[in-house]
Amino acid sequence: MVSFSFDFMGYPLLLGQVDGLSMPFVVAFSVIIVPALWYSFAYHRHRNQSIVSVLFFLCSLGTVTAGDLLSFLVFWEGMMILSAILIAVDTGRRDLRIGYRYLVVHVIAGASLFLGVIIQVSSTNSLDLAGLVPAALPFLILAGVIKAALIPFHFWVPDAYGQISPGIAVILTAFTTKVGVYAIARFFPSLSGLALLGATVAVFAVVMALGQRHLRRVLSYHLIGQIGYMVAGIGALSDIGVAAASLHMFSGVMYKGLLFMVAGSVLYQMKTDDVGHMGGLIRKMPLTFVAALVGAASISGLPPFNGYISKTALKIALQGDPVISLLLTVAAVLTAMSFAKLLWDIFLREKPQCEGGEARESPAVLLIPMLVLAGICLGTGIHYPLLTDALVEISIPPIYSVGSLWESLYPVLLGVVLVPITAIKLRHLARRGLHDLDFVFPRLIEGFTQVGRVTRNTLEGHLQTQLLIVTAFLVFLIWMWP
Amino acid sequence: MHESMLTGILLVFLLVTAVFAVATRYVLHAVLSLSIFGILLSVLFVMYQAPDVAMAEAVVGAGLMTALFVVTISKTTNRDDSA
Amino acid sequence: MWGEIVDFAYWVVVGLFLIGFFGVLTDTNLIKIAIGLNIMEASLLLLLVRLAFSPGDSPPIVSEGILNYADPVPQALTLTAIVIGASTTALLLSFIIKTYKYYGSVDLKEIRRMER
Amino acid sequence: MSHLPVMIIIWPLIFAFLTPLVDMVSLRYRKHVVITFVVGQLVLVGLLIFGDSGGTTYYPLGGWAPEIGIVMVVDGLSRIFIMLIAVGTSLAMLYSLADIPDKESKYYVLFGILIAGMFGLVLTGDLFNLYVFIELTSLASFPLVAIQREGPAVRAGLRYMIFTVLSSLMVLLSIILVYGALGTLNMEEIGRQLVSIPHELRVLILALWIVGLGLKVAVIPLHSWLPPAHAEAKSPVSALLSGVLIKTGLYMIIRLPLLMSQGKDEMMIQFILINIAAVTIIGGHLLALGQRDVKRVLACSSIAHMGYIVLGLGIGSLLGLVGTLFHALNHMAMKSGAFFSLGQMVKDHYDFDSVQGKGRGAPWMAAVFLICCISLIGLPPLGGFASKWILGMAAVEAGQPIYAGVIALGTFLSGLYYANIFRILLNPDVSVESVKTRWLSAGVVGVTGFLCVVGFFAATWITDLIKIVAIGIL
Amino acid sequence: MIRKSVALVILAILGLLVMGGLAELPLPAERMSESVTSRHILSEGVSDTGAVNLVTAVLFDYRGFDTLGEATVIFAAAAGVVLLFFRHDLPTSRLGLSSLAKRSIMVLAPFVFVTGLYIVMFGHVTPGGGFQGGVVWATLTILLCIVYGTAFEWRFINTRTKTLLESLGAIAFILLGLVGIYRGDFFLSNIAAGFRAGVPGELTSGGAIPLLNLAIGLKVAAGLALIFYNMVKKDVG
Repeated sequence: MVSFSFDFMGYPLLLGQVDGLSMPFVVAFSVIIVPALWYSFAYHRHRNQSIVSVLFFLCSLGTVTAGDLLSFLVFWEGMMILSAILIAVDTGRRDLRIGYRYLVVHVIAGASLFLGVIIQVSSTNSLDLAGLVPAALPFLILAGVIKAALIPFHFWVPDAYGQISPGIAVILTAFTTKVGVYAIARFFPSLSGLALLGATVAVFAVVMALGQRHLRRVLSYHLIGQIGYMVAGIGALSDIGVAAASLHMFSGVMYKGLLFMVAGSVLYQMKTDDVGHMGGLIRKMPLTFVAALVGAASISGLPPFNGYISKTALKIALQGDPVISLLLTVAAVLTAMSFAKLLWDIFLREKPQCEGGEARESPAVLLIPMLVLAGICLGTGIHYPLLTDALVEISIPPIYSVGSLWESLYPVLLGVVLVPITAIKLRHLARRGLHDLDFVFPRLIEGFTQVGRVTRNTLEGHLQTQLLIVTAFLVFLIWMWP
Repeated sequence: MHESMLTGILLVFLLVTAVFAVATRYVLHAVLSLSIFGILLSVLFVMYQAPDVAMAEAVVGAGLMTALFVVTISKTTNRDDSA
Repeated sequence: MWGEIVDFAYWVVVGLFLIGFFGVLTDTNLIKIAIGLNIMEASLLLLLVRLAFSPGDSPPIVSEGILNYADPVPQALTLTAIVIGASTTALLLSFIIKTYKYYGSVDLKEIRRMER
Repeated sequence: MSHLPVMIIIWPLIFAFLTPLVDMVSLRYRKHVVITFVVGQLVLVGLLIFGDSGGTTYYPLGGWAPEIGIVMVVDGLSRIFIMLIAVGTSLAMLYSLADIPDKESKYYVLFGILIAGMFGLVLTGDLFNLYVFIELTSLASFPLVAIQREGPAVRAGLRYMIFTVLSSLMVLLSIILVYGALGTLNMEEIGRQLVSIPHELRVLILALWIVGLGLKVAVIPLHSWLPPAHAEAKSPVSALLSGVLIKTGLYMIIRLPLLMSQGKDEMMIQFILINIAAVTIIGGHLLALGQRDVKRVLACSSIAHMGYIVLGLGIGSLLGLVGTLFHALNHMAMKSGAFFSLGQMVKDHYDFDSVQGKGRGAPWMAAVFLICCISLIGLPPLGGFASKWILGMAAVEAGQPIYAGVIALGTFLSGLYYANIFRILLNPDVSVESVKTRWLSAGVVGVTGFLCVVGFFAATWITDLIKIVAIGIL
Repeated sequence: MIRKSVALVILAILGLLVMGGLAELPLPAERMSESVTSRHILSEGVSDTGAVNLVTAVLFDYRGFDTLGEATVIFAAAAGVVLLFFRHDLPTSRLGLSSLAKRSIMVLAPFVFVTGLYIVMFGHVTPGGGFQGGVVWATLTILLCIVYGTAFEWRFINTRTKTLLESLGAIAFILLGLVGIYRGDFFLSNIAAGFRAGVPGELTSGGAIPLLNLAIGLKVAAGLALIFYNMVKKDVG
């Protein structure tokens, strides 16, 4: 990795520092960018959009390989600006309000990181990443939690990724939240309660996913769920916890990218995102179905795929506390259930009156990146030393032993079996739709604008009232002078 | 002794004209009172041994300012009420 | 704090300053505000000239046989201040005429209502 | 003995006095006269700043000794402000060549006088001469604000004038009291003897200085003239006022109250300044959040940024002063860039409804506007971040992390309303015809964009330069 | 109504505080005795500048830069007023006052002009100077405006000559200042730059001061006349 230092106001900036923790992130980002960029360019044919996507990729690489706090902050906020531009220039959709809300959330993260870095640097007078000062910790935690979309601050993921066009979603989902996980892993892995938080996020997200009608919102919630897994991994007390989490991050990037591409092609054909109106696409789009199947299998942790590898690694890391592993198994069951339902609704179910009539197989140029990613998921699953040794050097007992095979199979079987039993309830739930606390954030922005309007009315009053305020200020100044 | 008495009287008149200029409702009366104020101030400067300043204040304060104020008043009252 | 109050003139200076300031703060007629500002400036001129004078001085025109003169420097400053005050008032008055042309009134309350 | 300090002031005056004569001949020569003036000004300023060594040089006017006549002082602090004024005014002058119709000859006269006044303010070493130049800059800027000659512009100019005349009265009263107490008008002499003035009088003088000059810098309780004035003026004028004129007020706050007070007074002044700055930052941003007019948003954000600048003074440490001066330079570049590019995108009405989608009409101008706004928010790859970084560091090192929190809150709030402006400017639903920009104004806008970027990447070099100056001052 | 009472209270407190400050001012005589500036000017004023009237000496020599700044203030005010009333010249065709007034003014006008000239030229000897004389000339033009109506005044001294006079006066001031630099001394140097001091009390004494006075007189007269004319003329715009 090119590593050079650039002096900024007396502090040396070290760029391109790859160490144990950032190696998996760098590899994951470099692997996913090729199919993602191909898919995004093929989808939109918009040259500027791809240039900004490449810049965005470079920025996220810079963040992950930043050797010191200041360049980390610079690339972090550079990523934010570029992603905002990417959403703003998104030709697929007409509404800029999404970009506005997305930017505001990340400006909060950026501002709190700025404050944390300043307190850290001025108290330790050095820019290195280790050795966090307790005073700066809360601000770094806030920035990491917002970026990684953990519980209280997760609403921007379904809001943004649920509505932007797939070409951009593929790019953004791969990098933004993963950098958040990197920040958590880098700055406060040993935070107490992190594992519990991760597990609850995993369960909460999957429950919400079950209640959604739109394909992309379901996938967004699953994205949050997977982040929950990773955070649980980081929080695990055992030494291989962080390694297992980055392993899961690597596989997560792969199959999440694949699933979003599938959603994109389905949307491309069906022009709608609502699962209720789809059905019987297996005949029209067989190859896309294969890709969807691989994706679903990987995310639920079925044996031959990379999901299984990272989930088993996580189980080993989390042997210490039974509560967390129980929660994760529940999440696994629900994930399997949700994806089984999805596959059934979209591809296998015969829905005569749905307008899937003129849907054709997605064009070759979209299929290639999907199949490449499916191949990667399968390949790294089977030849798992590629992952466990080359990437993160953790020694774990043989993956394909009978015990661990059964360990991951029974939640999936349970999930698949549950689908027909709770079919009616699920359909009712899907029709009503589970509303997340999406309303909180627009209300927040509206609140600030309201405060602004009130300040404006008070501070821009009648000319002579302002003159009176000036005189009163002068009198106050002279009077209270010690 | 007599001129410090005179300055005292002038100062009092100064205050009176200033209060009248601010208090009165009619702008024209205020402007006239302002020009008297200017002349009184100019005489006061003479009493304070500052002839140059007195001359300047007389010409500018009493002459020019009053002219400008009267012009402003004439231009800011709509034609129907004045001749 | 009060020591010996040097002369009644200082009281008049402060009085004029306050009267002018009161006019500026409370009068809604723009011309009255201009008059108030003028009175405030005049009070400062009076203070400057009063600082230059001490009893028994003669005007700062050098002539034989006179020992103590009034201080010429504050008087020069006063001259400059008078002319600056005049030009500021001239510009203020032309602004008032222009405001009348667009808002048809010289009263701050009506202008505010017009603007709404 | 170089006559540069005087020539820098005389040069704009000559331009101002000659313009009416040149216009009597014909209006065609306007472009040539202006360009020669700008080139001449930059040459003179370059010679002064980079010509001789650092240190303080004196230039006695009329040959009289400092305590008798007027003397001009050129030290590190005034060099920085001379550079700021020269760059800001040259850009605004070139921009107004394209923006202001040529028949407005008095506009250029007033512009020249305003420049001379600002240079005089920064160079003079005499207190009453400082007052004359304050009066000069104010009188020249009132009509410039009302140049559009419609209702709101004249009303804004009137409001601006009443506030500034009041501030000049306060400054004049303080100068009279200083002369009455010390008998001298030379600023260095006053700096030494100010402590000897009895307590009650000294407090009155310092308070009058803070409020009088605070009115010029538009900190919160004294700010309400700024939004209408900077919003109703034409783009070059609002860029000049927001970018440069407010900074001369800042220079005077450094030169008069801060440098002349010692011990307990200086502590008190820093306490006042730092609290006013915090209120101004938050209040300014909230004010901008509540506006319905793009230029008023930019004007209110100027108030907030003056809060940042005064915050550096309030902190009082060396790093704080470096942050203040660096942010003053940065803000000039960012704010002028924002006003210039906005002026190219939108020609007349700036309220939110009539500005919908105009950004897509001039894509390059929208790009520079984006750069300037990102720099104004304080995001990394641009200059605004660098100076906010220094201010944050200074605040925390001085043991007051709460003010670094205020800076971060400011970044968040400004992110809110600038993102909102972009949502409106790039609104895809409105069909907009593309606007042609002349090469001169495009060049000026380009330069400001470049200055924003330089602010970050050349930050190390600039801050070292400022540090040498700041050490000389404290 | 509440604003009046609140203003009264605040201004009363302000008055007390300012009075407290003023009370601590030293006596003028005591301040003058130990202030270097006024002591020097009072003792060597005449020998330094050759002018008897020390106020004019201070205004045009010791603090000549102030006067340049302040002359520019008038220039700026005039330019500002012209900018505000920027419409092509349209003099009101008012007929002016009765013929009696016109006749008497015609007799009086030359004497007012000469008085103004006297005030300007003898500024360094008797109380007076560029400013006061210039303003007297300005009031003369105002008088003509009122008595003969602006149409006459427009033809008699039209705005072009006024602008010309104003600019020439200002440039003359700067040129006199540059002579100081040309002669190797500093800007606005008077005697040191080779102007003859002459016998104090004479018209020709005081080196460049009379010339500066004349320049300022022309400038102030033209500037204020311009201001008045623009404010009076019928505003079509």
